[in-house]
Amino acid sequence: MGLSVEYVVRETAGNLWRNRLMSLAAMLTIAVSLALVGSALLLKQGVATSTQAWKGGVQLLIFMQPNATNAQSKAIVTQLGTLPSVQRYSYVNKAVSYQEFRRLFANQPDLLNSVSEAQIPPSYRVVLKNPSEAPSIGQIFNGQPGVKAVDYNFAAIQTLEKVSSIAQGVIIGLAVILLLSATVLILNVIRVAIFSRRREVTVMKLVGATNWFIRIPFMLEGFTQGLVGALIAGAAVLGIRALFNYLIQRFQVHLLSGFVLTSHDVLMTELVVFAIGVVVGTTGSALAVRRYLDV
Amino acid sequence: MGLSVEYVVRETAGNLWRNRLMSLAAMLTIAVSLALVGSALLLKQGVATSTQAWKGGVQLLIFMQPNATNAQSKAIVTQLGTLPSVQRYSYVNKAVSYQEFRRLFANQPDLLNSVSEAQIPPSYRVVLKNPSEAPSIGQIFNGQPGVKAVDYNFAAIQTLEKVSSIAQGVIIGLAVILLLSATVLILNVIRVAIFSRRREVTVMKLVGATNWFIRIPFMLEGFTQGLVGALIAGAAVLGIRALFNYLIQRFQVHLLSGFVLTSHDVLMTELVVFAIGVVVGTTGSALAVRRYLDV
Amino acid sequence: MIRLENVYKSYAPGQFALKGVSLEVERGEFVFLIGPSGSGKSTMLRLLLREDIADQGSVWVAGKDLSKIPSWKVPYFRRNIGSIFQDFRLLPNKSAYENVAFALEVIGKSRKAAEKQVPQILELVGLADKMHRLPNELSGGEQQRVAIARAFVNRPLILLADEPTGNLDPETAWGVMRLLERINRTGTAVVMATHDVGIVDQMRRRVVEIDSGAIARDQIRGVYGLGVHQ
Amino acid sequence: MIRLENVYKSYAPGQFALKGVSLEVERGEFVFLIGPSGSGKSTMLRLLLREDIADQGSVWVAGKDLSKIPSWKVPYFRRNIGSIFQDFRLLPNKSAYENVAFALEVIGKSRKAAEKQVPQILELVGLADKMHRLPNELSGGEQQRVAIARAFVNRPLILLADEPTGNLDPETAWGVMRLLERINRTGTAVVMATHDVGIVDQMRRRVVEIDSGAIARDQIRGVYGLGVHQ
Ligand SMILES: Nc1ncnc2c1ncn2[C@@H]1O[C@H](COP(=O)(O)OP(=O)(O)OP(=O)(O)O)[C@@H](O)[C@H]1O
Ligand SMILES: Nc1ncnc2c1ncn2[C@@H]1O[C@H](COP(=O)(O)OP(=O)(O)OP(=O)(O)O)[C@@H](O)[C@H]1O
Ligand SMILES: [Mg+2]
Ligand SMILES: [Mg+2]
Repeated sequence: MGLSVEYVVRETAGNLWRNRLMSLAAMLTIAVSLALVGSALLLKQGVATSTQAWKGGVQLLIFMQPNATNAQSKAIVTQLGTLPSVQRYSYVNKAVSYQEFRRLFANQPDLLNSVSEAQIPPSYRVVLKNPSEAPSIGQIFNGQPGVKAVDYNFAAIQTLEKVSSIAQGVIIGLAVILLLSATVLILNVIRVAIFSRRREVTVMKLVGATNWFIRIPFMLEGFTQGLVGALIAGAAVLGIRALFNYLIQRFQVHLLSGFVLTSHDVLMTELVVFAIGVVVGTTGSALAVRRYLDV
Repeated sequence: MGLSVEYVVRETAGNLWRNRLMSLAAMLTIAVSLALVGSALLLKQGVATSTQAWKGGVQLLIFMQPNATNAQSKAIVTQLGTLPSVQRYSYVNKAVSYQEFRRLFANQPDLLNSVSEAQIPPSYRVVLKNPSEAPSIGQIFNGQPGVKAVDYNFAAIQTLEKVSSIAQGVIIGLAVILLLSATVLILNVIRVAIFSRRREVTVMKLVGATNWFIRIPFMLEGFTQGLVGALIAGAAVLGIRALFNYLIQRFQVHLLSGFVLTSHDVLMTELVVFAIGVVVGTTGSALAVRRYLDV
Repeated sequence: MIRLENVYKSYAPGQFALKGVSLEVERGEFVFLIGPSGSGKSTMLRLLLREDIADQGSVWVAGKDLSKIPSWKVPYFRRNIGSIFQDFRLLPNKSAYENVAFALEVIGKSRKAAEKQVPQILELVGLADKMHRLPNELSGGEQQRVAIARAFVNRPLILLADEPTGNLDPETAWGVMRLLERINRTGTAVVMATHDVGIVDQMRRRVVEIDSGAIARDQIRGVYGLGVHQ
Repeated sequence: MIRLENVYKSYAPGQFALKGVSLEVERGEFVFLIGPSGSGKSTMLRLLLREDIADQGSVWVAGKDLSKIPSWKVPYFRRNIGSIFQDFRLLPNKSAYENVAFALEVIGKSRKAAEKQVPQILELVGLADKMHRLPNELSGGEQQRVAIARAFVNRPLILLADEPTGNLDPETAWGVMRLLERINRTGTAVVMATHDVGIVDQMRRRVVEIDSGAIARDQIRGVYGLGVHQ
């Protein structure tokens, strides 16, 4: 069908340039919406890691000394068994703790490398009948022989989780609205492009240009807008990751210390962002070509 | 110039309906961007209230008993004067504390009403040379006669403040991008409207319609889109306020307890949102009319 | 009614569409504007309608110096002038009645005034029975009659027509010409640009020929010209 | 070359733009299509270009039954047919050369092929010296010549023309007619819809008259008709 690369590139670039203001608006809207999608995904993944340890209603963590004796452990177990407020508890050995530690502190490599498996304490995870008793029960174990530390500050964690899930919902909601807007926006950019080139299209049809020859530059225009929007959003996602890391290191907040974004998470997020961008761009232009291009 | 209300309403509504998909996209983009603007403003105002007490580098708050004796106060002052880690300190009397209390707990009327000025403790605000010493200095005063409580958990507050200010920056940045997109979007909706009615426009000019007669329905179309977007965003702002209140009451987090949104704050936010919406709508359509309507 | 004095108009530097045109048209006259393609006929009509302004010289229409009326007054000026074109310029989604009524509506006439005037004028152009048809349900000649009704509904002093029969077959064209003649007889001056040799030759009205932007001939009861057929 | 057999076509239910048209045009013929406005001339040309499909009956063009070619093959079919229109349909921001070259480019011809063919064809239509002018720097007749050059650059078997002289003054129109005649002499069949009495009467070619969608007359070496001038 004689669709030379030079022709397609020239036409697409020409269309984009002619409607540069609109194209820019479309790209920016896509970029913003995809950046929101990316943030929500990163937030979800990060919070998922940081709250993993506290899933299942655990309200109390008792960390043993790495070198605690069997007798010391036994004393703890006995106490846990007899206390009426304890609903259930589980023991986490060194190996599992170490794995968890590596995941939780993946973004602090210095710390990771300075600690070996042997140094990691085993721990007990305790589920209480009444979460508000956590501090008083915590006091009982704090300072007992073999116990290194007791952590019962989980109300904040749960808040974090709840706030984060609401935030994710809101962000995704906004992003979906914006993505729909972006699709319509692209649809319209292409519609204007088709409109402003209807003379050319008439002539092309007159002299026997194939339908795809006429359509492809318009389709590619939408595709390009989606892609550029996704590229900007992709850069933004990296920026957001850096921002998270900065906040964690700068403030060393307890709540955020487990907030880890692995390269894998970031890669997946980028892929999702790109896929959506391209889909939005192509859908918008395909709709415009279908509805407004009479070939 | 004979511009009857009926004519203007009919034309504007007709235009909006003809391009309903595009109009909807424009309205939604405006709504989302203004909702972001609104959230950022609410966040700013709320955090400003909740962190007001900790401005000026205060790292330690010593609350006295409401009925502490002069001698007890004097003992504290002497200690503060001699401790080398204390850089400076200030005394806040009952009246000022009560004012502050009212502001900080404005969203908990039950609490407000149950506490009278007499019950409010005076307090000392302490600035340390080295913030990390806050806990150890705090221990010194904790439990001394006449001291009711010592609060030195400000690292989190500062994080909150910092995170909030970064969040505000990001949100406002996104909102500005989206507002620009929305302006271009409206510009384009009106452009398409002008395009699809160019026959009418030609005929109108032919038979001697005044320029404003031709322009006003298009201008009003953009204005309406801006306004509807702003209305949606206005509702969203109320929703966000409710969400904040829900979160604060549901989780009673220490960090958020001072997070107050007064009716005045909300009203100001709504006004800003409406003003921006109308400006964006009118600007977009004015640009389109200028550039694409040949009258 | 119309007076051009030494009018120049160029669209591109150095290329004049009109160069030094002077012309006077009295109340109630009927003038054919002829000349080869690109000679400047449409340009002249555009100047008379104040769609453009002359570069030099003055253009007086209906007692007004067109270079002097401020642009916001142009619409009011245009209400004194009817104009028709080769492509009719009807609104395709409005009936004949609505097309004419639209012209009244946009200049602020009441709906009631329209209800009185529109049927009258459609009667005049012979379309009383086809009032509610859409343009594409009318023949070309009938569409042009609707356009004439619209141009004439305000009883303008002047009617400008740019090749009003260009799209019509000879028989239909004659129908339109007879209507224009009738309108002319009511005292409205008609200036009509055309290529139609047959019409010009048979009507025997004043003929103004433009060539390359200048008036080449101005003849009372003229004909199209000689040596045209081959 | 062209064969219509009992062709019906309606745009709105019950209203036929063509009703029962049968017509045959041989290779190298020159046919005028005449008839009043709205009689169906343009509709017939649209069917021949496969811009529309007949409701009933069959349309054969260049050896193909047009109701049978799939829509993706239509562009390839159109490359055998040149078409020109009253409004020229040139691209205003491209020069004469570029307008013709564009037609070659969109059907996948190389730039080099264009560099060879375009000057040749512009020479043929007598525009070798105005090759690089934009359409609005050309007269109407010259613009129509560019359009003819574009239609003819692929040496089509058939040339369809819908009122190609409708916008031109008589002299310029004759220039275009002479060019079409010359193209016809190279063996290309020409079908031309027109209202121009002078041209039809002087050319004395085959005349097919349509009235209300049916063929009213088919005459070899015909004239426009009688009783037209009033
Ligand atoms: N909008 C424009 N921009 C640039 N040049 C123009 C414009 N309109 C007309 N011209 C040029 O001005 C000259 C006169 O054009 P005009 O349309 O007045 O001629 P005309 O006598 O009406 O011709 P026709 O018989 O083809 O309608 C031509 O050379 C034309 O190319
Ligand atoms: N796209 C269309 N939709 C509806 N009706 C149409 C359409 N095109 C043409 N018609 C109708 O079909 C009939 C024939 O129209 P056509 O354009 O073929 O006539 P024509 O002979 O070319 O007339 P003219 O001399 O005015 O060009 C007319 O009644 C017209 O109103
Ligand atoms: Mg003209
Ligand atoms: Mg036709």
